[in-house]
Amino acid sequence: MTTVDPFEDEPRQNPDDQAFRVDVEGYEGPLDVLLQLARTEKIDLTRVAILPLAEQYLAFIARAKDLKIELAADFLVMAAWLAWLKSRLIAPDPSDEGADAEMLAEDLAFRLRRLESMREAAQQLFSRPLLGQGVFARGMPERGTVETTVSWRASLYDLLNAYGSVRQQEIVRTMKMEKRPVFSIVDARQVLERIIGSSAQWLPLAALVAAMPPGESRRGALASTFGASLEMAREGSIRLRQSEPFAPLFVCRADIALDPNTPEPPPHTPPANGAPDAGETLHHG
Amino acid sequence: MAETIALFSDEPVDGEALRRIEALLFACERPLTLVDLQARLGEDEALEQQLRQLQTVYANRGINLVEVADGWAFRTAPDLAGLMAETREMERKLSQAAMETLAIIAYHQPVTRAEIEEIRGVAVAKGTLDILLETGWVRIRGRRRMPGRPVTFGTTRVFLEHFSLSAIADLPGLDDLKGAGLLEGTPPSGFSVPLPRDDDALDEDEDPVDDDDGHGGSDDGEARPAES
Amino acid sequence: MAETIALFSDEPVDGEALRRIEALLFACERPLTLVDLQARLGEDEALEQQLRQLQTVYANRGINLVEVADGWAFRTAPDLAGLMAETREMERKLSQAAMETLAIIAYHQPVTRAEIEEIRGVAVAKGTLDILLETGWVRIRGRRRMPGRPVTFGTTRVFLEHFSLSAIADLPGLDDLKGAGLLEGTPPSGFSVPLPRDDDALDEDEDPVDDDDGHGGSDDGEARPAES
Repeated sequence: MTTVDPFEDEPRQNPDDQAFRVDVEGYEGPLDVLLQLARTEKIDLTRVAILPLAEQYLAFIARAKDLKIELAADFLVMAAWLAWLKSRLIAPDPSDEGADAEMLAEDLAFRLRRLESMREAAQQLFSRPLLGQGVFARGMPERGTVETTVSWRASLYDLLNAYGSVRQQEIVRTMKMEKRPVFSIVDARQVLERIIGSSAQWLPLAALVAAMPPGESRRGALASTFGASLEMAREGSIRLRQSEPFAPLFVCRADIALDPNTPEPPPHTPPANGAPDAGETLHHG
Repeated sequence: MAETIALFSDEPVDGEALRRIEALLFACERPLTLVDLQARLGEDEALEQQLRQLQTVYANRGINLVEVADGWAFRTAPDLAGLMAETREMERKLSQAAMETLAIIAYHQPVTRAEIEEIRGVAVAKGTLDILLETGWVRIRGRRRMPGRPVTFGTTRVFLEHFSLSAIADLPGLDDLKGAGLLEGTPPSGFSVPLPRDDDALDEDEDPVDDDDGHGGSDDGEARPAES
Repeated sequence: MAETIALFSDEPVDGEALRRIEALLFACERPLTLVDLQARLGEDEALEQQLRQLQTVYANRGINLVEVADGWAFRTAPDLAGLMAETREMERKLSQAAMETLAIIAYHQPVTRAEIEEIRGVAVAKGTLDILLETGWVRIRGRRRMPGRPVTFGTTRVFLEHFSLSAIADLPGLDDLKGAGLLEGTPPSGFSVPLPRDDDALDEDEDPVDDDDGHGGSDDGEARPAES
């Protein structure tokens, strides 16, 4: 009986029989019809009074048939079932369990009572003081001010990570300084010009390198000093002398180098301790 | 008629506490539960007693303190409803079928559509349940653990609030129906008496509505927090 | 304190009228003028007196009946406004700058703003220190005994609690930081991670924050010492 619901769907068209259609449209299924019949016929559902009710229902269906009204299947199923129930109630078949029919009748009565109780419950529910109908809530609810308290979130890892990143900068900064050996040829030339210009003798290049400002890479200073001296020699402002390969280089102002009175640079004596001299380092550089 | 302002009996009264409760409940249009109140007022064992005292103070007034939807709220006295014509909301006109279905859901919850249909003896139009879900009075609770895994319906706090019910156990006539065995299954089966419950705990034979079954928005309207 | 429930004086009281006024004012979503009230209650010369009586009833209550610009309305008693205030917790994350500053304070305390800036290599915004003081993790310890007398910062017990440190000395040292990959490369000579201490004893070169300097121990950016 759960499959069709003609009265909740589109109203059925029965143009021939206006009166009955109006009559029938109030019903929602066979249980509804039975309940309405019980009410109008004042049949007490608390007792097993299914027999008269079944008769009323069958009469109702018969009338609908007379009026050639197409009834939904579940109305007819109920009619057939009630007809069977009626016959069993009137003349119990001793072969089958007569009690069965009474139980089924009680079952039907229960269903009707239950449906009726829910109808009454619905009525009671909707006759309560409904909010917005019978009772009213505050019309102007007052919203409190919203205070936002901030809770700060930070984990120990965040903290250490932050500290690490701060101190890391220090480490990186220091390493960059080590990588900054820039002592340019221009710088070296300025120093060379000053020293050589004021000197009236041959000077070992190593000594000149040593005279370069401290704090720079020695190797870089050597390269720059050598480069600057080659440049100056090419311009003719100084002379360079090396007695043999890998011997120390000597530098002298051009005019003084040409002066026969100028003492010659000392002869080369290979260092016994193997310490690198200027020339050797140059080849490596 | 000074008696409209009810006085306390001899029991001790913490006037300041009553003021605070009064202010909180008055400010909110929705019921506040004990938990809501305690969240604002701090734990106080006397809270429930104080609520009763306040209820007494307002007993004969134009505004009453009522227990509704598992909480407390101020509402106008029902006898003054006629005065409120202008404030009255547009009434939702529910069909007889929808009202009946609502009653069945309220008294028989958790209940499946098939069970509703069995009680009504007629199919429940899809639209009827949709309308009830839309009112916010009915929610989908879960699924019955049985073939087809049909969804189960139940009522919401909004339902309790709308019908001025303090709890689902306050449904009118509930005890009588229970006594008459009308909340049971069909009698020959002889099951024990189930009582309607609208709490969120699922029945033994109920499953939660899965996410994957596409019935999203299952619990709409359900259990909105008491404070807005 | 039963007097919070005010009673009427000897003047005659029409309790029923008060009930009706009360209910109307409660349920209406806007204040009601005398004209509004009369439109709903019918003409009554006593209306204004009744409103005053009702006002007396509610005078010491959690809600008061007040006359506002456009009529009469119930309002929460002003002294209970705090009760309505809803506190919402908002979680916020510290900015990278604030985290770094906090870390420097934790490790190098007691430390002045200038010293923080020297370690970070960038200026520390005043707002950053304000936020750190607001978190409750950082406090002003004292003043460095040097020109300008800059305030010194340190961490608090709350700091230890938040970061689950049993003592400030539990902060990991250089080797631990390197081991955790938080410091990379070869630190230059002289690079060290201090072993922090946060006790209240002032350092030799620290003075207490004076009362007489009128700055209430704020970090007011005052006396930023010459940078090293």
